[in-house]
Amino acid sequence: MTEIGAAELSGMIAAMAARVGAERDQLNRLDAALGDGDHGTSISTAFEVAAADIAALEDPDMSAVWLATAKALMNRMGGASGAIFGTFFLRGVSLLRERDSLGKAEMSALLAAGLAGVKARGKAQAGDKTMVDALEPALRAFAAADDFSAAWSAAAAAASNGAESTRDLAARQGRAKYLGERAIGHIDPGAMTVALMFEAIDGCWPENRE
Amino acid sequence: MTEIGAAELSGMIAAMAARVGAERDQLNRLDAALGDGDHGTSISTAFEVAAADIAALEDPDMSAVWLATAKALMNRMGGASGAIFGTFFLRGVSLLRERDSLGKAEMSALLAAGLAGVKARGKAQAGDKTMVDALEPALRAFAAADDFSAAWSAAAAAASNGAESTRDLAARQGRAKYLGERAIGHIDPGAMTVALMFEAIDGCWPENRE
Amino acid sequence: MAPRLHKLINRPEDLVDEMLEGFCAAYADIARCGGDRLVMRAQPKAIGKVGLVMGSGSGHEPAMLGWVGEGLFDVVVAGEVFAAPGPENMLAGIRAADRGGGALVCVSHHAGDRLNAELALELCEIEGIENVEMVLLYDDISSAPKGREAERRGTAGLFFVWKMLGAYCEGDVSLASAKALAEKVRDNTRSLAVSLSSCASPVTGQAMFEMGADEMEIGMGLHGEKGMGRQKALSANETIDLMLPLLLEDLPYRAGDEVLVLLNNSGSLTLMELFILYRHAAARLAEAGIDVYRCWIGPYATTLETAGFALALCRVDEQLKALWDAPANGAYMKQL
Amino acid sequence: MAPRLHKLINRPEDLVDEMLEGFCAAYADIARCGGDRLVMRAQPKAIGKVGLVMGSGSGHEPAMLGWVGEGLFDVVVAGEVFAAPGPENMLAGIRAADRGGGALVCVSHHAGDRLNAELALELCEIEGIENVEMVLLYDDISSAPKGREAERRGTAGLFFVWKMLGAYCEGDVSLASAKALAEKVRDNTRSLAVSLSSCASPVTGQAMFEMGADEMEIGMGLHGEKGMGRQKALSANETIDLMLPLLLEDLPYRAGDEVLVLLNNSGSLTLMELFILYRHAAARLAEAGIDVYRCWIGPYATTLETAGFALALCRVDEQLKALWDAPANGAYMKQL
Ligand SMILES: Nc1ncnc2c1ncn2[C@@H]1O[C@H](COP(=O)(O)OP(=O)(O)O)[C@@H](O)[C@H]1O
Ligand SMILES: Nc1ncnc2c1ncn2[C@@H]1O[C@H](COP(=O)(O)OP(=O)(O)O)[C@@H](O)[C@H]1O
Ligand SMILES: [Mg+2]
Ligand SMILES: [Mg+2]
Ligand SMILES: [Mg+2]
Ligand SMILES: [Mg+2]
Repeated sequence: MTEIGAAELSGMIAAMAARVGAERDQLNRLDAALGDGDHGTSISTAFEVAAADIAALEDPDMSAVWLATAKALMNRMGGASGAIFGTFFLRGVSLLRERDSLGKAEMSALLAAGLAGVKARGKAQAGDKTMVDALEPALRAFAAADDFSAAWSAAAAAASNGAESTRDLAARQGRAKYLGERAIGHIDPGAMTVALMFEAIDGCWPENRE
Repeated sequence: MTEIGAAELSGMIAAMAARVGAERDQLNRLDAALGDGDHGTSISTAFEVAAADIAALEDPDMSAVWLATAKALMNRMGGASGAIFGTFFLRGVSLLRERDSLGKAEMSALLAAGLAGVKARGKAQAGDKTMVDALEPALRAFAAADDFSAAWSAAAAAASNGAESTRDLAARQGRAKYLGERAIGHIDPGAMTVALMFEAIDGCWPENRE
Repeated sequence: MAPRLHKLINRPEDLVDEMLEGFCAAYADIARCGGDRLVMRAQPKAIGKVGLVMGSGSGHEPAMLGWVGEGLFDVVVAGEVFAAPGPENMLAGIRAADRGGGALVCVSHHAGDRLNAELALELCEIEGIENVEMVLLYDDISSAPKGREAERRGTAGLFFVWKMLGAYCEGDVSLASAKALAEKVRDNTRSLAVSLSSCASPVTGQAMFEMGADEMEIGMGLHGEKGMGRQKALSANETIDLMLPLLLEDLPYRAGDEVLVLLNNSGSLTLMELFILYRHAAARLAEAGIDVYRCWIGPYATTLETAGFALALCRVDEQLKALWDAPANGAYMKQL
Repeated sequence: MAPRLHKLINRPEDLVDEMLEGFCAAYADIARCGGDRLVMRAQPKAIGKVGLVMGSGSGHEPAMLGWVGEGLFDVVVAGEVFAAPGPENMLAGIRAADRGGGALVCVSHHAGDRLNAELALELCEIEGIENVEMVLLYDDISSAPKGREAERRGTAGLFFVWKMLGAYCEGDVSLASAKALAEKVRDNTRSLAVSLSSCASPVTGQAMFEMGADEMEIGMGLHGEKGMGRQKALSANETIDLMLPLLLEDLPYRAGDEVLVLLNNSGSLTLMELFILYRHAAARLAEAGIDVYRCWIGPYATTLETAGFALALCRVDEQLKALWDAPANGAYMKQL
C-alpha cells in the first residue's frame, strides 16, 4: 500500500484506541509512580470517544477524522496533557483539508506538523522525560525508511526505545518535574502511550500483519 | 454598732476583695471541675477593681459604693456570671439613694433586694447548684438574728453550709448544667464565693473581730 | 478531625482590639471605632430616627461588624471571643445609637447577651436615659421545642431581622413599631445548623469541643453548643432532606408561602458544597410549593473556622420584601 | 493537621454540574447556566461591546462564578476541580461572550489553562471566528523571580484585573485597548500567599498535600502548589513583616504610590485573623508612605478549605481608580 485514505486513517485511530485501552492499567501504574495515576484512564477514555465519534461520522474526509481525534483528546483528557496530545492531531487538520489520500512523504509531513505543535505547545525538548522522547525518534525513523511498511515498523521500534530511554531521566516538564531525582527509574507514561500508538498502526498495517 | 455608713460599706467591699483574692486559686480549681476554670480569676479581678474604684471616689455616699461594685462586677467579670453578681449590688443602689446610714432591718432589705435581683436575672432557684444556694440561707439567717454582730456571724455560717450543700447537687444553671450527674461531688465555685464574701464581712465587723 | 490550633494573631489579650482597629482601618468610609469597643457608622443617621444597637461576642465575623452601615445597624458593641460585652459598653453603645428617636437594643438570645443587655437597660434607667427598648431575638429550632420558642437561641437566621429592621429604621418610624417589626421578622424565621468539625479558640489555642472525622452534629448553636445530637455524616442531599422538613413543619411554612433563604457558612465549608446543598433545598422547596423570593449563600455569622452551615427561612409579605430589597451598605452586606 | 475529608456533596462525578445548577438557581437575576458548563450574564451586554470570558477550574468559589454580572465578566467556563476546562467548552464560552465587539479570553497563568485557551483560539481560527484575543495574567511573586514575570502563576491578585477590566469593557472600547488595560492592571499587581493547612479533594476524599500542625508554607499557589518554602508558623505581625517587603520591592511600590489592597481568604482562615493582619499591613504601608485607596478582605478566590491568605497590591492611577469605583453586580462582587 502506497497511499492512505480516510478509511485507513479511521482504522489507525481505532487500532490505537484498542491498544491503549488494553494497556490502561499499566499506564495508570506508570503515572502513579510519576504523577497522579490517571494517565491510562484519561487517554484510553479519550481515544474511545475519538473512535466512536469517527464511527458516527457519515462518510468522513481525512481532516474530519483527524479533527475528531484532536477534539476527543483535548476535551476528554483535560488539563495540560489533553491539550498536548490533542495538539498533535489538531496541527494536521489543515494539511488534510481537500485531500483524498496521502503518500509516505505527506504522512511524514503530517506527523512532523504534529510534533512541532506538541513542542510549541508544551515547550518540552528531547530529554525532558515526556512523550516527546518517544515521538521525536519515531518520526525520524519514519522519515528515513523507504516505504510505509518499513516506516511504521521502524517508527514503532524507535518509539519503544524512546519510551524505554525515559527511565533514566529526571523530568523537566509535567507533574513529575517536582519529583526531581526521584523520577529516575520509571518510564514516562505519555512516552509509553506514544509507543503503543505506533505499535498499533504497525500491527494493523496490511503488509506488516503476521 | 447599730448603724452602717458609707465608710463601713467601703470597708466591707475591701474585705471581700481581700478574702476572695486570697482564695483565687482555690476558686479556679473548683470552676475547673465544673466549668471553664476562670471563676477565681474573674471574681477576684473584678472585686479588686471595685475596691480601687471606691478608693478613688471623693467622699462617696452609700449608693456610689454599691454602684461602683456593681459596675466592676458586671463589666470586669463578663458573661452571665458577671451580670448575676453585678445585679446583686445594682438592685441595692436605689435603696441607698439619699441615705446616710442603714440599720439592721434596712440592711436586711438591701440584701433581700439583691437576692431577688439575682433570682430574677438568672432564674436559678435553691437547689440548682449556684451561688443562690449560699446566698438564700445566708439572708434568712441574717434576718433572723437580733443584731448586726449576730447576724453577720449567722449569715457567714449559713453561707458556708449552703456552699458545702452544693457538693451533692447536679447543676440546673450555668455551664455545669451540661455535665449532668458528673457535677455531683464538687462544690459550686459561685456559692463558695458568696460564703467567702460573708466570712469577710463577719471577720472585719468590730464586735466579731478576734 | 482536629481543628487548626495555630492562629494568625498576636497576643491573645489584644485580639479583639486589634481586630476592631483593622476592621475600621479597612472600611473607614463605612464604619469607625468609637472606643469602649463600639463600632459605629462613619456618617451617623439623621437626628430623630430610631437607632439600632447590638452587642455581640467576637468570633462570628463578619457578624456583627459587617452589619454597621447605611440601611443596617447604627452601633455594634464587640465582646471577647464568644462572650457578650458588659453592660457599661452596652450603655455606651445605646448612647451612641440614640439620635433622639430612641434606641432599640437587639439581643441574640443567650444567657450572657440577655443578662448584660438587661443590665444595660437598668443602667439607662438609673442614669435617666429614656426611650430605650430591648427585643429578644431567637430562631434556632434545635434549642427548644415548638411552643417554647422564647427559650430558643439566636443564630444565623437573625440575618433577616438585621437587614429588614435596618431598612425599617431608615424611615420615620417609632421605637415601638421598630420593636414590633423586629418581632414580626423573628416570628417568621426559623434556622437549623449542622457541623462537621470543631473550631479552636484563638485565646487558649485549644479545640472548643471534640468531633469525630465522620460525624455530624445536628442543631449546633452559634458557639458550637450542642443541639439535637450526633450522627454519621450524610451526603448533601440527605442532609437537606433531614433539615428542611424540620424547618418547614416548625412554623409551619406552607404551599403558597414566599420565603427568603439563607445558607450560612459557619466558617470552613466550601462554597461549592453550599451551592450543591442549595440546589437540593431549592428543588425541595419548589416541590412543597414554597416560592423562594431571594437567597443568600456565604459566611454571614461564623463560628470561627467550624465546618458547617445553617439553613434559615423567613416567610415574607409585601412589607418585608420591600424592606429586604431596600439599599444597604455595610462592609459585608451590600444591597444595590 | 489533617484537612476535613468528608464533604457535603453527592456523587463526585456530578459535583461541578450540581454546583453550577445551585449557583444559577440562587442568583437567577444575575447569572444563568448556558450548557457546556458556561455561566453567563442573565442579561447579556449590549451589542458591539467587547465580551470577557475566562475558564476556571472549580474549587476556587466564589471565583470565577461570582464575577459574572454587570460591570464584570460576560461568561465563565467551569472546569473540573483544579483543572482547566477543555477547548471546546472554551470555544462555546467565546461564542457566548462575543456580542459583535470581539471577545477577550483571560487566562490565569497555569499550564492547563494556557494550553486549553490557546487550543480554543486555534479552534476559533479553524471555524473562522475572528476578533478574539487572549491575555495571560500572572501576579504571584513566589513562582518565578523578578525579571521573569511572564513565567509567574496567576493567583488571587487577578481580582484587580477582573474588576477593572469588567468596568472598562462596559464602555465603548476596542478589543486591543481592553487587552492593553488588562496588561496594565496586571503589570501593577503583585501577590504573595501563605498557608497553614492543606485541603482535601472532594473528588477523591484525600488530602491534596501534607502539612504539619505548626508549619507555614510561604508562596502557595492557588491549588496548593509549592512556593518559596516551609517554615515554622509565625504571628500575624511577623507574617506581614515577612510578606510585605517582598511585595513592595518586587514592583517596586514606592512612597507616594496609591494602591488597592486585597487580603484574600484561601478558605478557612477567620475574618478575625484577616482584620488583625490587615491592621499591621495598613500600618506598615503608611510607614512606607504608600496610600491605600481601597481594600477588600474576604474569600474571593479560594483553594477549597485551605487555611491561608494572599496579600495582593495593585498600584492605581486616576484611570484605574475610576474603574475600581465603577458599579458592579456579580453574585459575590458588588460595588454600589
Ligand atoms: N509540557 C509537556 N510537553 C509534552 N508532554 C507533556 C508535557 N506535560 C506533560 N506531558 C505528558 O503528559 C503525561 C501525563 O499525562 P496525564 O497523566 O494524562 O496528565 P496529568 O499530569 O494532567 O494527570 C506525561 O507522562 C508526559 O508525557
Ligand atoms: N443562672 C445563674 N444564676 C445564678 N448563678 C449562676 C447562674 N449561672 C452561673 N451562676 C454562677 O456563676 C458561677 C460561675 O462563674 P464564672 O466561672 O465566673 O462564670 P462562667 O461560667 O461564665 O465562666 C457558677 O458557679 C454559679 O454559681
Ligand atoms: Mg496524570
Ligand atoms: Mg491528572
Ligand atoms: Mg467559669
Ligand atoms: Mg468563663
